[in-house]
Amino acid sequence: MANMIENSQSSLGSSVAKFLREYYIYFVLVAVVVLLASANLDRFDLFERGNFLNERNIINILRISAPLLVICGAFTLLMVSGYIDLSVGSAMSLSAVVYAMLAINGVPFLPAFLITVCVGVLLGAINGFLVVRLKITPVIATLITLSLYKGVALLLVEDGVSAIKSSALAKMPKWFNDYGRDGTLLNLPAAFWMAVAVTVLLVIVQRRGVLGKYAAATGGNPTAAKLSGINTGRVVFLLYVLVGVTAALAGIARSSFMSLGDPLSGDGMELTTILVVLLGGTAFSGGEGKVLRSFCGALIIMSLTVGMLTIVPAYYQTLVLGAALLIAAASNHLVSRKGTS
Amino acid sequence: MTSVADFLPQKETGRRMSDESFITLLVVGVAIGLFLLASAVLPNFFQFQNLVNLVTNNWAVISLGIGVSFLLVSGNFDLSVGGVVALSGVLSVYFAQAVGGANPLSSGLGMPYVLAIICAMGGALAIGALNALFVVRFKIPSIIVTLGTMMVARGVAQVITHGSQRNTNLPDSFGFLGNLTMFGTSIKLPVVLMVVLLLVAVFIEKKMVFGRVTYWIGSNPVAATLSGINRGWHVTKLYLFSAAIAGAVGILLASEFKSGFSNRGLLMEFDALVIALLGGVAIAGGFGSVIGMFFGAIILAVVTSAATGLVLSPDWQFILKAIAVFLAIMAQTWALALRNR
Amino acid sequence: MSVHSDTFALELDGLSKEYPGVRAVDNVSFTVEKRTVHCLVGENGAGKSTLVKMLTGALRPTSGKIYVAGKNHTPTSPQEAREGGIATLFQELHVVDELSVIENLTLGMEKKRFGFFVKSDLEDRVVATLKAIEPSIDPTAPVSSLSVAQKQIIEIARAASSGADIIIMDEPTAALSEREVERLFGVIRRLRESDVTVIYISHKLDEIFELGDNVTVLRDGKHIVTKPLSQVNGRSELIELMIGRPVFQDYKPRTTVTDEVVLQASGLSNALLKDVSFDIKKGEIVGFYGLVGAGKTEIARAVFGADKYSGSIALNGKQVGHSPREAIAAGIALVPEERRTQGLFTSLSIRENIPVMNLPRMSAGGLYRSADEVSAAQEYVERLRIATSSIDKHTEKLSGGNQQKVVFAKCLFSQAELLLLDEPTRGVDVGAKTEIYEIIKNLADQGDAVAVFSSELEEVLGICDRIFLLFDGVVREELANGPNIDISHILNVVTGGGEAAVQ
Amino acid sequence: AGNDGKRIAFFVSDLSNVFHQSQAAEAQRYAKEKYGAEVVVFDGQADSAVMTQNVDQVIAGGFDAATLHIWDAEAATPGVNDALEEGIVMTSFFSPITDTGIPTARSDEATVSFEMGAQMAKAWMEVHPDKPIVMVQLGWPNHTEVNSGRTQPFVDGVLSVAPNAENLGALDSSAGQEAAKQIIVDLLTQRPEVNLIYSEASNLTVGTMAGLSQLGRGKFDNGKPLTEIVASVDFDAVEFEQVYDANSSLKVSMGLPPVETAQGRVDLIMDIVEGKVEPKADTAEEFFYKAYTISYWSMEQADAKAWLNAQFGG
Ligand SMILES: Nc1ncnc2c1ncn2[C@@H]1O[C@H](COP(=O)(O)OP(=O)(O)OP(=O)(O)O)[C@@H](O)[C@H]1O
Ligand SMILES: Nc1ncnc2c1ncn2[C@@H]1O[C@H](COP(=O)(O)OP(=O)(O)OP(=O)(O)O)[C@@H](O)[C@H]1O
Ligand SMILES: [Mg+2]
Ligand SMILES: [Mg+2]
Repeated sequence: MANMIENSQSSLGSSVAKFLREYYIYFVLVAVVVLLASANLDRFDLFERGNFLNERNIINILRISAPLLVICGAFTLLMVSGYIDLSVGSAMSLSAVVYAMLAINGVPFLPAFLITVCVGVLLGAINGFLVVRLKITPVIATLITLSLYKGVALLLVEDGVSAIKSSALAKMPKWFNDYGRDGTLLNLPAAFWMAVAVTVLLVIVQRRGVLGKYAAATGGNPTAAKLSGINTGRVVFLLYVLVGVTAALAGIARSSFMSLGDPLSGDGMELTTILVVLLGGTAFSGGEGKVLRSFCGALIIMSLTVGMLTIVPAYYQTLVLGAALLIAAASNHLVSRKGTS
Repeated sequence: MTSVADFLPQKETGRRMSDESFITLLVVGVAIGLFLLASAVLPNFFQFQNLVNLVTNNWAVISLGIGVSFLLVSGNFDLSVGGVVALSGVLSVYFAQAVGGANPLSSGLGMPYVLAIICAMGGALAIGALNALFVVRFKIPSIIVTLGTMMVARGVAQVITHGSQRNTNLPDSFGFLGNLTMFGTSIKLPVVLMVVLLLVAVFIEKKMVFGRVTYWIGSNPVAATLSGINRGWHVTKLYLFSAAIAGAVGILLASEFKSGFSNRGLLMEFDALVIALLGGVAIAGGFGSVIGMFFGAIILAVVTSAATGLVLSPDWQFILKAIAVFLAIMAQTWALALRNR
Repeated sequence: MSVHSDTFALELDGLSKEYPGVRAVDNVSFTVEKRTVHCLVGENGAGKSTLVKMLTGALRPTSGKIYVAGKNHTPTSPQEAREGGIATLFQELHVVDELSVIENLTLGMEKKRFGFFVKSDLEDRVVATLKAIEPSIDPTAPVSSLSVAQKQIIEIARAASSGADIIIMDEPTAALSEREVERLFGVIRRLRESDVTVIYISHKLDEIFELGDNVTVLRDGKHIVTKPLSQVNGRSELIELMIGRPVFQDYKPRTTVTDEVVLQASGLSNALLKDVSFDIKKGEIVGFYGLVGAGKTEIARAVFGADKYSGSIALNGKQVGHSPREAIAAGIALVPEERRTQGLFTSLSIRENIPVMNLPRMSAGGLYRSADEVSAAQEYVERLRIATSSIDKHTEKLSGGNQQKVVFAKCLFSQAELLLLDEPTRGVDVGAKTEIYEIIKNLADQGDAVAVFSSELEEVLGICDRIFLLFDGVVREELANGPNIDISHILNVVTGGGEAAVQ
Repeated sequence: AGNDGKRIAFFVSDLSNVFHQSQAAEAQRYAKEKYGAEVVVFDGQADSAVMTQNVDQVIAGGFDAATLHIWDAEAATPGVNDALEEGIVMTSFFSPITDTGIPTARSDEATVSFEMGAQMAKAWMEVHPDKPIVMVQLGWPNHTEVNSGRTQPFVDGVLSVAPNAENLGALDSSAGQEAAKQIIVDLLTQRPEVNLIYSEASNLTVGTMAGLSQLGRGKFDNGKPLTEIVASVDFDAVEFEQVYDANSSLKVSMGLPPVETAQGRVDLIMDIVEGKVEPKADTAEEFFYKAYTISYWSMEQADAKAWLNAQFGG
């Protein structure tokens, strides 16, 4: 009965901690939005053009967030399984270039889209192969492919030109830009809704899906997972492919938003993604993490970067984001430790 | 097999080269092999000057690699070094710049150079202390913490330089340290310092209790604590050590180019990580050596140097680097597997 | 090729496993009859776990064949073994702390369609099994909040409810208390009635006799004998088979106990302990006995400064600081409860493991003396008779018992005057046990003080001069050991009864 | 909305570049002083995606006018059109946003690059007619604007004087000073014959010269080339010393005038506001902002000094 008492005592404290740990990220998001909305109030009214809460501004933010939003979910699952993919940025760039090449050479939307997704599958599979089959440390393996994919992306674009784009010879078709820019539902482009769809799917996968639970098991205790008859290799491989696919979707979103295929457009994406996933409270050690929280983390980062543009000079961004990450991590971990100790 | 007799002969025969020395030797072999290969393929590659360049071109990242390797061995990341390089460099300039320049970026605090350096080091160590505080006290995963402090450090540098650089209104003494050539050769002070630092590090790692403790902590933190090792304090020292190196590197680079550039050392933290892993340091901790890291750096240097000699376009440079790293890593895993089969 | 009748649940034919330096399993052949409890015994390093790992596909045999119900069975992964109808409970803990109890119980056995889980009776089944062994565990609790013992129970429940025809248990009771062992045996017997064959590995010979139908003895990787336990006459024969020499371990009153107090602990209290006070005398061996969660480990860790506590601890009259470092400096050493996670540096060699608790002895002015390290390692490998091909062997490659000896060597090297031993012989075979007991006695005879924290009554009664009985974080009673000590009274007290006995 | 005076969004491709840094600063000063307007600087962070995103912020951010600096025109086109619909004054700097028809302040970098190339080739052949010209460029090989404004015309300039000069090509130095230095050291160790170097940004030139000096090169013999001649971009106070030092091999640099440019960009906006210039035309109106050839051979030191003071102050 000692245990009963002990459990009941801790459960009271930990339930509070659990609540905070579960929802703090949403509070942070609200706080950030309120802060940014009130920052310019001396000059603009709440929903007027120029204020953060202006419809146009919100649309812009969500629109340009699409690539990050579509990646971060799958990336979270991968990190939950204890692995990481530093090549997402390059994979995104390469997909963007491929997609643009297809489009500018007259391939219609759907085939171009599907082919690019297949490319994503391939890129993810290569990562999976290096990590699972050849047993290369994930960090190294994906740094290799980071370099490789980037190289190929640059190779596809002729020298002396920065991107695949309309020129005297060939013009980008109109639909190319629409997917990433033109409002469909609620004035938001298809690319954004794609991100939402992917996230919803992944949330379900994490709640009820085999991949969700097995990812947690693999990240939490690989040997245990193996000995329970889980093919952790396949789990990890699938997750890499999943990330590859979302990277391709991100590439499509980015290239259609800019109506060109830029072989550098994904640079630094890996860091941003890691940033938002960690901000969402995913443990790097694996085992813990929630897709939806990362989604929120992404919104926070994008709101900050865009929202601050008109408030402080751009060169404050890095500092603010870094501080945000540290504070989030600190509060999150302090809370969760109170819960368990 | 449990009879005492079995052990008597093994006093002599039982010793076996550790996997560590084995890997290190292998990395050295790969590095030399690559150099010879490049020499065979490229006309002017095989010359002493070129060999020297491999080291002189990489003194900065190798120096950073020392701190990073020690931390990796202890089971901790340090991604902050790149940011610290920028910060300390910018600070040293800002402190040394004369007051009352024409525009904000040309007027600093006008300290004497020596004082400026000391204060800049203070800034670097502050970041190291921050790392230690979050990792040791708050028990937050080092990767999150150092990613955050990296951004904070670079962020501060960017704020001080308005996202650009400070390079005017500097005392003549400023360029002294970074450009001081030694022993009548073209080799500069920073390179010599790097070599000295490397030797000291090897000594600490192999011959001193401090080095041993680092391995114990990395191999099993809990057991280390229960064996009476003061883990927190040791890791704290490691972070300060790493930050100090990064600080010195930043100051020397700033001196060499007579400018404090907020984007200096961008992604250097990853280069440092890569050369360490390439040199056989285990990302899980408890395994690896500084010598390995050094030759890991040489491997990359050979590739870069060859690519430059061939005037390769970026795309092929990236692809070549990917292939080289891949082969180097495969050689390791494969050889180790062969050995412990 | 011979015909393999399916009257046998399992048949091994010339099975071997080689590691560089060792033949862990050496041409082993025997058969296991259906619906029996087949016990597997042998010294540390005899090859039991290795054998199990091959049966379950965790390891690939170097040579030899395995037949399950007459059919050739060569699993390349635990998965295949499971599909082949073999479930296993491995020697080391294998639970996922990040998942809940129920998620752990069902892990890998869920019903799924299109990559999503579908409801099935599985949950109810596993929960039922769990309740049968340990009702107090909440299925929805996160596993990270459970104790070692409770985690072990989770694993047992999982194996038992896997619906396999053959269930292998490698030292399942190592961390369990009598109470839980009894419940476990109930479950095993029920399994046997429902046509399941159980292969049972343990160093606790009483369990073997209580539970087993047949027994197979391994020694140094070789098969010694397989026969019905009814034909084995008593522990002594079994032990002789295992190690080829008899062992006796019954308590003889020791003469070296002084009455000068070394350790004085008073009023220790924390999450689990309630006002615990006791003293340990020079040259004395005291025992702390209680069920799981009674507070043994807690006391050990408190004295060692590894856990927070209120109250005072004094060594030779001097207060001891609240950290392992200060404790070691003061002359206290601890052999922790879980060797792999708390005691060993598994990625390092035996040589590198031994010196860590006494750096001053290994270094001068920060300089490390590697030569001394080698000689020290060789000395202790001999002294504790650690079975290894080289002092440079990574400790993860040692068998359970030999790993324990290495941890022991670490502590002895620290030259402490008070040794705290938490479950010192958990998963250690009889041969090694007696050796360890000898070592303990010698230490005491040389004037050191030793505290043994154990959930094995036999062990406590075997070597301790004084015994503290614990229940629910309280020291219920203190007894002097002796020939006519009342065992039933002890069991009564540690299970919460015997209020009268409390002063 | 309680403030008079216009809000101007002032785009620069990369604030870490000295030239852009100072033109941004000047724009803020000048606009406030002359028009009481507030200038907000948008840093493109050398990232095409960021630049494109920022275009949309012109509308959302409640600006009255913007002068863009975009690398990929077509990416910005939709955003610009939206802004025009909102009645925002849009202008472009550096590269025209075709199919929007907004006025553009263009550079004539190409002319300067060409001239520098020609001058260097000439200077080299005078002293070393025997040594054939081997040239290399350090910069952004895959960057459309850099390629068309600097790399290519420079090569043409050299070839116009020395038709059979060898061009090794452009090397990627986007990583900055350290990269430039490493490249110079490695390249010139293996290709010592290189003698015309175009380092396409001032901070790269710092690395280039450091690398040269490490190899014991980078010198002139009072006005006479010894081992190589170096050209740079973004002439500034630091480069002034070297260009007019008869013993340094850095001899020419493209002078981009921050003050002139900043004022020109702000004025153009105001001209539109005051109706002097059409907000948009079928074929975009182009206004050339000048880039100067600061050259040891073709510009007096005093003039250079004066130019420096005018453009950078002190
Ligand atoms: N990975 C390995 N590499 C080399 N040798 C090994 C490895 N694993 C086990 N061994 C050796 O194989 C032998 C048998 O080990 P095993 O764990 O099967 O013994 P065991 O009977 O389970 O002992 P215990 O009862 O202590 O668990 C031991 O001598 C051990 O040193
Ligand atoms: N039934 C239980 N319920 C909750 N926590 C428990 C339980 N049993 C043990 N623990 C925790 O696990 C740790 C180890 O148990 P503890 O040391 O108290 O008991 P013990 O007598 O050492 O048992 P053992 O060492 O055999 O596990 C302690 O921190 C204790 O709080
Ligand atoms: Mg075993
Ligand atoms: Mg215990």
